[in-house]
Amino acid sequence: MRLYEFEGKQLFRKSNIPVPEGHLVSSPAEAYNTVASLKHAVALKAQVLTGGRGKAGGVKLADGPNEAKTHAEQLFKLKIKGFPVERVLIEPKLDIKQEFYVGVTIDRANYKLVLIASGEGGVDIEETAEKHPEKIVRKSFSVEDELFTFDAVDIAKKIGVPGALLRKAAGIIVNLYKMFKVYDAKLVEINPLVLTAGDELIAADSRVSLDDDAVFRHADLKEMGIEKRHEEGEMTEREKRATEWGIPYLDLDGDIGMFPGGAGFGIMGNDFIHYYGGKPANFMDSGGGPSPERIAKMLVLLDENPNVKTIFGARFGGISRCDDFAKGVIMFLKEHGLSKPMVMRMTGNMWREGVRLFEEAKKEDPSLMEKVEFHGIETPIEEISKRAVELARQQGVK
Amino acid sequence: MRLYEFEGKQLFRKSNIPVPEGHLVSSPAEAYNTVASLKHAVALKAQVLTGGRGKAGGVKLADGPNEAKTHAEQLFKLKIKGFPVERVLIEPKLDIKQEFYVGVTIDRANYKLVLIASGEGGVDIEETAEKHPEKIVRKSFSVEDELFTFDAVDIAKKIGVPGALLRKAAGIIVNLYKMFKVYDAKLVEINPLVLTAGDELIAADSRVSLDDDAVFRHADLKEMGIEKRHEEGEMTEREKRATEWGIPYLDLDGDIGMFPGGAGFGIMGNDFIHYYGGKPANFMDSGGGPSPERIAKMLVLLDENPNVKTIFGARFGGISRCDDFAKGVIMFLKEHGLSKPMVMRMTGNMWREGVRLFEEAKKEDPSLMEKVEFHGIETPIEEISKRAVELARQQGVK
Amino acid sequence: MAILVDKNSKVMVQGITGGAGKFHTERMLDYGTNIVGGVTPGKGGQAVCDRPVFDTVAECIEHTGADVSVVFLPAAAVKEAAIEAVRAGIKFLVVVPEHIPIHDMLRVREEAVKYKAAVIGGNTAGIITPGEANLGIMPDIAFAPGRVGTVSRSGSITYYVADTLSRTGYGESTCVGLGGDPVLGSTFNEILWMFEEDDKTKAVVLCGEIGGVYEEKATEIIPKMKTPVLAIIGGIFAPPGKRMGHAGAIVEGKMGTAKEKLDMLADSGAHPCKTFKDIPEILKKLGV
Amino acid sequence: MAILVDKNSKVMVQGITGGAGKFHTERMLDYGTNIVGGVTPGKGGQAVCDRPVFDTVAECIEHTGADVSVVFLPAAAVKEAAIEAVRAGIKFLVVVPEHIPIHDMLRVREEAVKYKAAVIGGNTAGIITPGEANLGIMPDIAFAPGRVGTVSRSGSITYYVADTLSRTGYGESTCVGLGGDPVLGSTFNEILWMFEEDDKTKAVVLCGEIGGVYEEKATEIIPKMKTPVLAIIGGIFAPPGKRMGHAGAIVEGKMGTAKEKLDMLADSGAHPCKTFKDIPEILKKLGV
Repeated sequence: MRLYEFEGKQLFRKSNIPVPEGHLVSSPAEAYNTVASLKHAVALKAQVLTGGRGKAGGVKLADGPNEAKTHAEQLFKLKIKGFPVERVLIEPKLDIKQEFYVGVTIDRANYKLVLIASGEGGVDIEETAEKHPEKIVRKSFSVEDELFTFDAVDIAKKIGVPGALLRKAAGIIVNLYKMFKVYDAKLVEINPLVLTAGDELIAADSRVSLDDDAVFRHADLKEMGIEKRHEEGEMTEREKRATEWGIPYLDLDGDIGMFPGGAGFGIMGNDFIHYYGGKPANFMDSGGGPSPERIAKMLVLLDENPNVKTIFGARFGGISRCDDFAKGVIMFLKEHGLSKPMVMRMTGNMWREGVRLFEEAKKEDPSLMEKVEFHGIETPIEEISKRAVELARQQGVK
Repeated sequence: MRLYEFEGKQLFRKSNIPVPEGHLVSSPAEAYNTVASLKHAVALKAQVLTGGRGKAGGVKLADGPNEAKTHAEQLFKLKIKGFPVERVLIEPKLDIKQEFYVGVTIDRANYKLVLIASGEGGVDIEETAEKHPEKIVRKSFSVEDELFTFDAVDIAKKIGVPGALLRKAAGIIVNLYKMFKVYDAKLVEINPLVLTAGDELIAADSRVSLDDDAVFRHADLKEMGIEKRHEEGEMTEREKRATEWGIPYLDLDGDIGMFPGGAGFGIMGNDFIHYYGGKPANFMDSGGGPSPERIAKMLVLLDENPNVKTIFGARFGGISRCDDFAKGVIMFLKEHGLSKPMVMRMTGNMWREGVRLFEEAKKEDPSLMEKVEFHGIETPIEEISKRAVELARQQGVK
Repeated sequence: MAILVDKNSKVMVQGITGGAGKFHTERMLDYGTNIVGGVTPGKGGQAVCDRPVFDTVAECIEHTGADVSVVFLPAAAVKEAAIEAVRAGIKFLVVVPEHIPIHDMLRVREEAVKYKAAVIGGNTAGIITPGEANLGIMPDIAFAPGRVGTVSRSGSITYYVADTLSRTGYGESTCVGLGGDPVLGSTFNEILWMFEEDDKTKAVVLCGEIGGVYEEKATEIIPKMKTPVLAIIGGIFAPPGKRMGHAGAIVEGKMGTAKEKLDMLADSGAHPCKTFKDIPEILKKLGV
Repeated sequence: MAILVDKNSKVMVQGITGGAGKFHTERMLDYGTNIVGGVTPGKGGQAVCDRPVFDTVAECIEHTGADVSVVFLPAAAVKEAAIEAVRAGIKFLVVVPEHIPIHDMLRVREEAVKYKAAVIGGNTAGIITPGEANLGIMPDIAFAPGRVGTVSRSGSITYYVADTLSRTGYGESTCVGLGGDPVLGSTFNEILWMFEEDDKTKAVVLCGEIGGVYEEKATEIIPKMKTPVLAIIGGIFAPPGKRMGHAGAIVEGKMGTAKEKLDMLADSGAHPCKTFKDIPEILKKLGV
């Protein structure tokens, strides 16, 4: 889960990494008042959960409160990669002599932590890495390894930190590495780490991503207002609703409602639809072992989506049981009703019980399943995919 | 540095090791009021920095405030191995079903941490260890090793913790081990770890000794009122004075004032005096590289000690320089004067400069050195020791 | 022969007294899996499905000879459980729970390597050697004994592949779920090599997915294999995932898109498949 | 030959720009010690006594070929400095500062063992191979080249023994101060064995002291030595030290009193000495 710049800087401060004194404001008026109370030039920085802020005009400099207010008005109207700006961080304008880059992340292929540093910080660091790999210093660690000051001194020296500041820079690098471990991070970046005209080293920006699965063991995050959240991305209304219901869901621009079991086939099913000439209207994942209620809600999302012409259902019961799946589908059909055709396949754990439930429901109300084409293990999933594309076409023709 | 029971229990509480709710009192009246406000039987426990408290009558049980007051009056009059009782810890009386022992210490010979546990806690644990070593569970760790819960479960099981309490006991063991590492301890003991009639596990007593050389990195100790202190031992007035001056000093019952350089010869010099039939009046150590002021103070301690008949001085300049030593002796002779004979030997780093200083001082005031027999490297230290014994005898005869 | 588990494997269940532990122990036993006991600290002496419960893995091994373990525990408890297992001598561990903290899995991997144990998961459907042993949560309906090995990052894909291989008569030697978490106990590489060395396995199906780096890593080992490898990758039409910061881009470079994964695998000698029905067609051509 | 250091040792000083570092660098150079450089992070490029200063040990080694290091730093900085040194390839390290936290020294010892480096100290007066190299703070006046090795826990005892050996014409091959701290980088054992393997050393004087366990440990190795060992122990008439809790008593048993140490050493084959003048007398009897 990605943190806002100001949140990342809270963690920096707690980890003894120097950051500028910041003020978070939510309106142009607040920006005016804040800058009026300060005696120095400031930077106004839009707080959004995405990169590319600078290029999108999300950072402005101001000499006084009036200018700050004008800039803030613009910033609060801005959308950066679709993200609205709701808060602006005001910090003293820095007199920059040099910019460094320091980051720590996980090298999954090799099961290591990697520290990366460069004497050429800033937004072009990836280009530097590609064109001048010699300007990037990398060091790998096992997850239990300590980073010692002497190694950090070596790294600081290699990226060109001046002698008198070597110890200070090494301290920042060590503290960043410790912070990465202490907070179960996936990524921590100081970019840029600024050397000011006054020979101070200061973290001018933060980029921090934590492991959502480890937030439970960091009670102090909650105290700082940092709670478990999804990765970046602006959500549609439907996505927000799905999130509230705890269903991983993403709108796409096609017309086939995807109702899969399992994240793996959730992704591959989309490919299948494409292969047979169709376009999915969404991604969806039921999560492991969904309850009948959740299954029903998944169908509500699709049925109420006007873009969806037909629904493609696929359930291979693993940890998720076919009986629970059948219960959920029946619950949906009874309480909500299906307004478009659905083709589905169900097999796997407890499939016999699932089939029995469908048969009983049909006996009770013969019209209940009339829009559902039901298949079992005997029909390959490719056939079901093809049929969904066909059904969508037929709907389009109508 | 040893902690009081109540201090150790503060650390236990911080480390999530359950301890009884305690109240520290400094007078019988306070004891009365405290117990009056409690609705249960209590234990009153003298707080002293030594073992053998139980056998010395330092722990009393009371059912109500009057009894508590009577006991407290006795406790505050008590001296345990010479230690006066200044504070008493009042805790609920425990209904004990079983007593365990859990401790962690350092195995210096093998450079390991050792966890020790037993199903037979209490004051006789050492006897158990000797007579029934099979009743003692030991496990060694490298200083960087983690103690995992599964290992702690195994240990808890081996010492006979009942199944339903295995996880809880394992948690306590893991937390004790963590506390040992977090606070740079030399020793942590829960003895006894009590299993109550109500099936609670609780640390009924604490014994904690921290590494004085590592206290600087545990700011929270100071917040808890735990400051760097010397090991156990009641001090004489002279020892207190020495401690204030920062000089390691111990009174002995002989008559030769020992004024050595270096802790090693500080100890061995005492043996030498014994070999030649004398008895030292003290141990002393100058510490590494003492200033002339400290050297002068060391002599003041000896000269003002009425038991001292003669002073035995030995300086082999290593990190301590002979010129500083000479300056200190001359400072003492000028400002304080020597009231008894002294035999001394000086050699080592900067000895020439030291000798020059003595000669200059003598030139200035020929009487300054008249009570001092001065030797250099040419006289073996055995001769000096012998001479000191002789001088003391002569003084005794007078 | 089969890889990792067969009918002679002595299987223990860590977390056997929990809800999921009990439910799946019963299922696994129904399949014929040789479950010999389980572990729940504090519940030693009890029994689940007539199998004895112990307080520690070491005790369970001592009394039952267990050599394989399946973990059904909350994510937060997995790190210690896995370290306990490999330190006690378990040589193969199946980690079913999902949402295990990444730093924990890095540590588990380190311990497993140190103790020469194989770990699959977290978030794996498990492993099945059809007709012999089923460890985890895989639905047995899809599987039939046979001569193709499968290794996959996704449970549901595993089932579809099995379904396809069963229906077309190939069946499976062993089917391994690597798991869906971002950092896994094993990668394709280790499993591919086990299949390479397994007599019964005549071809391997590698099922990958957009994101991560394990498919790319597999291209280091495929050229060294004599056993043919078929590859199917999910997410060809999915929008590309976001890189994690500059550091992520620098460390993982261009890795991660499904298309590139499939191309790289094909370049390394694997046979690319679009949908499941390509699999039997390619196997037929290869004369498997 | 000599043990650990001789005139060919290339010595660096960690903390060379500090007060004690500078003072003793000058002294060591005066003695003829081959000091090639020093380290103080942030002061690379400066010079002390005409010797270059570097930011890291690795740089110092790269430019000077240093193989031995002497540490003059505050106690709190020793752990990292020592780990830096042994990881960078220093094979012998002299730790002069005292009051090093015990847990730090346990860690330093572990790293030293891992990297096959020898460490003496903390709180050591250092090491001297008379006429060749003097590392630390020992006063050169006491020492003369010769054929007896000395190993001691106390600086001052070292000097008296040296003084005695010089005056009686034996002199010393190498004199090693183990240090006075409770946990030390090396014990008597390692040093005794080096002396055993050194041609120049005809006898060894072991100087011990009340407290601790290193003298007792030495009785494991003395019976295996051909080189005669003389032992002198301080604190025979000192009151016994206090045990640290029950755990201390259980771990260290009856170890620690000076009398028992001397008796155990004698039982293991060492020649016990009361005062320094016993040393030359025993050496004479042994025909050294």
